[in-house]
Amino acid sequence: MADRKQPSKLAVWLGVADNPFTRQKTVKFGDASAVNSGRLWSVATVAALLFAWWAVTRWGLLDPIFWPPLDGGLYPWDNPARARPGVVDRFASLVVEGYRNVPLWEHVWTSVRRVLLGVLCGALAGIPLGFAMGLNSVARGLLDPVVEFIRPIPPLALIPLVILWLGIDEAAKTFLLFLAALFIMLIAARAGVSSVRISKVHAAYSLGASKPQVLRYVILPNALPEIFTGLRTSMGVCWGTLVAAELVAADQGVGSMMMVAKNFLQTDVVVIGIILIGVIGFTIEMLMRALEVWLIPWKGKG
Amino acid sequence: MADRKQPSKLAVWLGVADNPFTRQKTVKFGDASAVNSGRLWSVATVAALLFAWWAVTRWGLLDPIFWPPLDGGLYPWDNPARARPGVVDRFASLVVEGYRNVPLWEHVWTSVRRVLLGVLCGALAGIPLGFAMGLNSVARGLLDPVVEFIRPIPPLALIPLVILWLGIDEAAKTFLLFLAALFIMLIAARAGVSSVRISKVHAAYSLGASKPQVLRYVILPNALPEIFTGLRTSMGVCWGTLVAAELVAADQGVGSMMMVAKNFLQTDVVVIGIILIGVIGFTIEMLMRALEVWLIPWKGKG
Amino acid sequence: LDKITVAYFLEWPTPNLVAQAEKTYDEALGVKVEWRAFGNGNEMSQAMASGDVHIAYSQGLVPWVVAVSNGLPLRLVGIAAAYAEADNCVVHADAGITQANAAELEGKRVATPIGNVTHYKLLRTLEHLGVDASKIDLVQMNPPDAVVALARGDVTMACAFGGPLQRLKEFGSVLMTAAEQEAIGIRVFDVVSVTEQFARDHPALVRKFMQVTDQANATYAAAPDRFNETIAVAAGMELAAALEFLETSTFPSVEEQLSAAWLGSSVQAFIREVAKFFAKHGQLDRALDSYEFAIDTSFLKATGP
Amino acid sequence: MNGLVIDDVSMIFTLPDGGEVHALQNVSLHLEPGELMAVLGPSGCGKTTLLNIIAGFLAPTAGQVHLNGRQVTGPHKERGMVFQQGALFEWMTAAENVGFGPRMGGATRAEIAAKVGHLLDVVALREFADEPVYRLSGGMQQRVALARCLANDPDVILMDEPLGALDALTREKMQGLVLKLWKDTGKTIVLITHSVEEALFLGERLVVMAPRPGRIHKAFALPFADQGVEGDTRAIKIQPDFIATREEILTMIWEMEEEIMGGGNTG
Amino acid sequence: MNGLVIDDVSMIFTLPDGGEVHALQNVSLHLEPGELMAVLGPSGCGKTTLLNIIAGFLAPTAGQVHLNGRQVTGPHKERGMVFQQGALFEWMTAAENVGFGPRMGGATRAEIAAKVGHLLDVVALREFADEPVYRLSGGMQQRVALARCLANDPDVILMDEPLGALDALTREKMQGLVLKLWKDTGKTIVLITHSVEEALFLGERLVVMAPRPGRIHKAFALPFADQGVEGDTRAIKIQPDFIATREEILTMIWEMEEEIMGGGNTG
Ligand SMILES: Nc1ncnc2c1ncn2[C@@H]1O[C@H](COP(=O)(O)OP(=O)(O)OP(=O)(O)O)[C@@H](O)[C@H]1O
Ligand SMILES: Nc1ncnc2c1ncn2[C@@H]1O[C@H](COP(=O)(O)OP(=O)(O)OP(=O)(O)O)[C@@H](O)[C@H]1O
Ligand SMILES: [Mg+2]
Ligand SMILES: [Mg+2]
Repeated sequence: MADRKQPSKLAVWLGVADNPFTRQKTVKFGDASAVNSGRLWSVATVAALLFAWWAVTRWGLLDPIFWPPLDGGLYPWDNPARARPGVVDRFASLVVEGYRNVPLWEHVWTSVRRVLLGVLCGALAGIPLGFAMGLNSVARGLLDPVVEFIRPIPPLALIPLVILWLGIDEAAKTFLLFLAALFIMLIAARAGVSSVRISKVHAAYSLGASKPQVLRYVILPNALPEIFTGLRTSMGVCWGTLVAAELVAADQGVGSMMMVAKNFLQTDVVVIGIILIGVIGFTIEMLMRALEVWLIPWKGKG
Repeated sequence: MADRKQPSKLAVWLGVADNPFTRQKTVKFGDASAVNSGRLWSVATVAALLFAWWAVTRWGLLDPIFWPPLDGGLYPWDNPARARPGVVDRFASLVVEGYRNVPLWEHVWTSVRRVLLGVLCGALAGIPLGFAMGLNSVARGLLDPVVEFIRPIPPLALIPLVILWLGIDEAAKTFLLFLAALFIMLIAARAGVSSVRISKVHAAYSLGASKPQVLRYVILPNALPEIFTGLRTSMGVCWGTLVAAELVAADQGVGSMMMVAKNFLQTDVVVIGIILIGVIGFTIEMLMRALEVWLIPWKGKG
Repeated sequence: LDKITVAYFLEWPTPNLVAQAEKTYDEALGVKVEWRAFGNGNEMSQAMASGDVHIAYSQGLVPWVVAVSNGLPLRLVGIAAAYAEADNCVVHADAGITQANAAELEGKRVATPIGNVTHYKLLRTLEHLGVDASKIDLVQMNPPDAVVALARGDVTMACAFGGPLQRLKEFGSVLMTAAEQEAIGIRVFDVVSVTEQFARDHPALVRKFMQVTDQANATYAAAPDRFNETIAVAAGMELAAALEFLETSTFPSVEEQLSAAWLGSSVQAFIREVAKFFAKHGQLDRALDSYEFAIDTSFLKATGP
Repeated sequence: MNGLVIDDVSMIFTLPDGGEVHALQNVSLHLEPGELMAVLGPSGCGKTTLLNIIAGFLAPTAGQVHLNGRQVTGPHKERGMVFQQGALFEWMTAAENVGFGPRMGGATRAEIAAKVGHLLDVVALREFADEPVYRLSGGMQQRVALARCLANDPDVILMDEPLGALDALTREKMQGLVLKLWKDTGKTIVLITHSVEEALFLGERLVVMAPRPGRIHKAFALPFADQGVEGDTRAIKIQPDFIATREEILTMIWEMEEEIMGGGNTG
Repeated sequence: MNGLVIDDVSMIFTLPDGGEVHALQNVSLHLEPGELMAVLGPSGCGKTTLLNIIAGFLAPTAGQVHLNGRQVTGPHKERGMVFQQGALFEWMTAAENVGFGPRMGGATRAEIAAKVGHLLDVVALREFADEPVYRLSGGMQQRVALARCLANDPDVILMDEPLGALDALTREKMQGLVLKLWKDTGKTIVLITHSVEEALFLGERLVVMAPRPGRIHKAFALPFADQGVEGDTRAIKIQPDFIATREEILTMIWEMEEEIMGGGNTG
């Protein structure tokens, strides 16, 4: 009990030793903050999965149609017709040669650009509308039915109509992503207005602020954390809607690439696409979290 | 200022008169709780939209391919080739005769059943896993990479693989919906564990509770509000994923109906599908909210 | 106008892919020609309705009929390809179903792209074989997905066109050969369609498009071996598979298209038949009395050799 | 009439179910400029409602409030507010919070800087000027709130349990500060508190309210506030007078509670 | 050795950045069975840490705690806790909360019902037995918390600012209840409070702690708790003795704060 030896940083990071915060606690079951990261197990999981992937193809346990081999060279099946390049080789060739004459980075950038544009449009429209709904009864009345009834409609359901209306170009894709972001941003902005502690608004008025000043200096900054959470959510949702949006007419983008590859049963490209989407989605999320800490340090401290 | 006359209930409901709560407030701009419902405007919006729908087809302002007429009888275009049954008639025929030999209610029920099943499976797997992650460092370590990396992958991106693995039967659709619900439920359950005020857990241990008892009598009920919010969210998300899931092989279900109708350019059926999806989504949301008030009256009162 | 958009299919090796790859179209038309891949002909119709796509090369006849019956302003300006062999239904090898016991399909699940030529062929075949189509569990699947479904045994029979059909044949055999189908009057061909407005505003471009296509067909016919490789790559197919398609398909010349066998009269009659058939099966709300108004052979006629 | 005049103010809240809450009934008060009035009373007796009406956030169902002859119809910078907690703008630094009023009023940067510097000195927070307020302790935050309110030089300062969230010791120190500011600035102050001691110590006048309907139960004139400025805070609190009045009021509230609300409901 | 023995306990928290906080340094205390010890001290002096160690939620970096000869290594029902607020189970009724301990211990329904009924009587909440606790007022909730703790008949009751969230009057009433329960049940009680008055009034012994490092600054033996049970609560609080001790302690803390933490940091 009197053990004052500090565990190494690595051990704490891996979650095999208690960290400074948890080590003194005797009650850990039920105290989520006292549960170690267990990152050793994460590392083990990832390693085991990679090994399994390598092993099943090495010993030909899985039909490459269902899951592509990690390394084609390791893949001496008796039926050479079914031999595949392997995900690693394929990835290299995607990076170097591209897919359907479009470099991989361009597919990625096209997709990311679409998501950013969609979220941006959604925010530009949704934030003022959400504010209006939180501040004004006419705006609330006008927008309420739209929000309540159109919101539950998944963007994918609108694809047939969107193709008819906007065609197959960027406009259609941006519109779908815009719709996905719009309601999230609108509701976030509206919640942001509602979350203002009324005493802050009262204080501002008592200090002589006018309505526009209250909006600018009190409501807006107060709503920023919610708006940011909205941005983060809509990034995630738009990233999820992207594949649907790129279904419209396959040209560029990670989603399109996967859809085309699927048609050719190029499971390896599909899997690369999935991994790419996962990694990019994860990266976006992490960036947004970092940005939030940096931009809105006062979050949750009102 | 001394006006004690009570506004009528209708006026308050419509948002044309201040309700008992807001009428005494002088500061309304910035006080979201003092903003009237403005429901008169909602009613007006809906009426205006319906009228516009009727009008554009009545006077032939919109090509029925882009938007179907409300009432085909009102649609005496010069080109009889373009006459349409009208959404109202079509809806009647869908109800009476069904679509592709399947009654409309069966399409609807199929879709709802799939969503319910997906959410159920997601909850059955996600809640224990989320609890495990909140309570145990090994579980947290094992599941963390899965949660962090697989979560950002939209279910739609998995469709090619899911068809390969699970085919086109219910299993594939349920799996997609299951995946959509799983992570939401898992994160909700985990957040539920983290949200337990540590003093409640400490109190339980001090009262002699064992670990299973703490889990059963403290952590579980305490996590219920979060779990319920998770259920509500996953219902919404699954409903959004449904159309994607029913893309896999359109046979029955509202999403399938829309996908087939799209191929025959039956915009009226597509629009009916969209409206149905909106209405059902809205209904589910309302039911869940009511259920929440009923089942978890203590929510937010800890 | 600085760019026109043409819809086409992947895994659909037509001779004009050479012209597409070598940018012959761009040169001849004097504008940038953008080729966009689609999953089925109905999606082409929708995109044309929005105005984003001007020309659909090799749109199935049925999607065209569906579009025109629904009032979409599309004009049929030529025949792209006839490919009876490249569009068919394959019964899973384990099902043991042949024409003789085709009625056993009732109650089973069959995949087809709905509202396409394939769908039409399927329904006609079933009718011929005395199978009640309404008792079949018909699911909408685009060809690539259908391959997986049949391979896994999720469907008893799968219908598809193009490259995926060849893959389907790995897992079973066709229910009825193309020759047998033609014998009962089922024709399978794709058309070249353009939007009415494009035809009206840019007749010269349409004419040149047809011209380049015709030349590409002719050049290919003269020396197929020289181009097979290019076509296979452009279509995203294995050489052997592309060859099979090319060898069994015909790409009628302008003169042939204008003859009685095609747009002279027989296509028009066939179109009415298709429309009536779908109307009878309840897929189309109504068949038009005539589709002549949507067929415009003036561009073909203006295509001098 | 100069000063703050509360004239026969009644406030009836209508509940959503149609019921009514008589939050205030015929409350009349008159504060001369420079008076400090403490308001005391059990939970739910309408203290906050009264303050909100004076501040202009609520319109009374009957009666009016006048400040220096002008009727109160809405918030105005002539009436400053200090809330219990959480009314600071956490996205601003201490200095920005203090300078908020002048900035809204269109003062120049230099004016604002001078005023803010002076006020931060008054509340002894100069060195924390550029800290975001969420990094300050509860007591420091309330000092910022005081300074922010003073920055606009209001005629009346309304305080709703301004020290309620502070721990006992910090609270005692803050009481001294409030008293000092009152003496130095000569503002009219209405101070709501739950603490009898605080009310006695700070109040020049003390109003005890009773609930259901909210009304003025008894009013006192007190001597302690005047002494507080010179002497040690604690010296006053042990005076027999102070203790006796404290007991009288405590007994009064205690009995009022038991009589009106019954024992079980309030413990 | 009988009773609660805190033997040279030190607690050093290691911060994520590698820094260390000496939350407790060589704290030794001995409570005989049935003693009531009040612990007082400025914010951050380690009061909660000490209580958590006694309760067994934290393992000290050095030293041990023994209760009736057995070393404390984790929570146990022999040591009951009453928290400031929010530790009731809001999904249960008042009766279910009170009956939680016996139920976990496997008592029969009848036993539980009898015990709960008795304890709800003790805290005068019989009629609210079937109310969900979130519908009860703050004071009633704390009475439920007291009853819940007593239901397990612990040897020691640990209270961390149990009355801190109550308003002044309710608080005063609750002090009487705590005192009465202590006398009636003869439990050993450790009570942490911020209020000097409360510490004086309730404590048989009073420990004043000082921060950085957290340590025992001074200990008093007090006479007031014994009187409280018979007489009126308020009668004691105006005794000159009471007031003098109060002043002594207040001055001590005040000075301790200024000396250790500097003026600006604590206001
Ligand atoms: N907006 C409102 N709608 C309905 N009733 C209200 C409203 N605001 C206050 N009340 C009621 O009016 C009465 C007085 O409330 P008020 O907040 O003024 O009391 P208070 O004296 O400030 O109490 P506390 O000491 O708890 O702050 C209470 O019964 C309260 O429930
Ligand atoms: N888990 C922890 N990790 C790091 N430091 C901690 C931890 N818990 C407490 N501390 C520090 O230990 C010191 C004592 O904290 P403790 O909560 O015991 O004080 P306290 O006397 O209860 O204060 P208060 O009166 O504010 O409740 C403080 O400086 C605190 O910041
Ligand atoms: Mg109040
Ligand atoms: Mg503490």
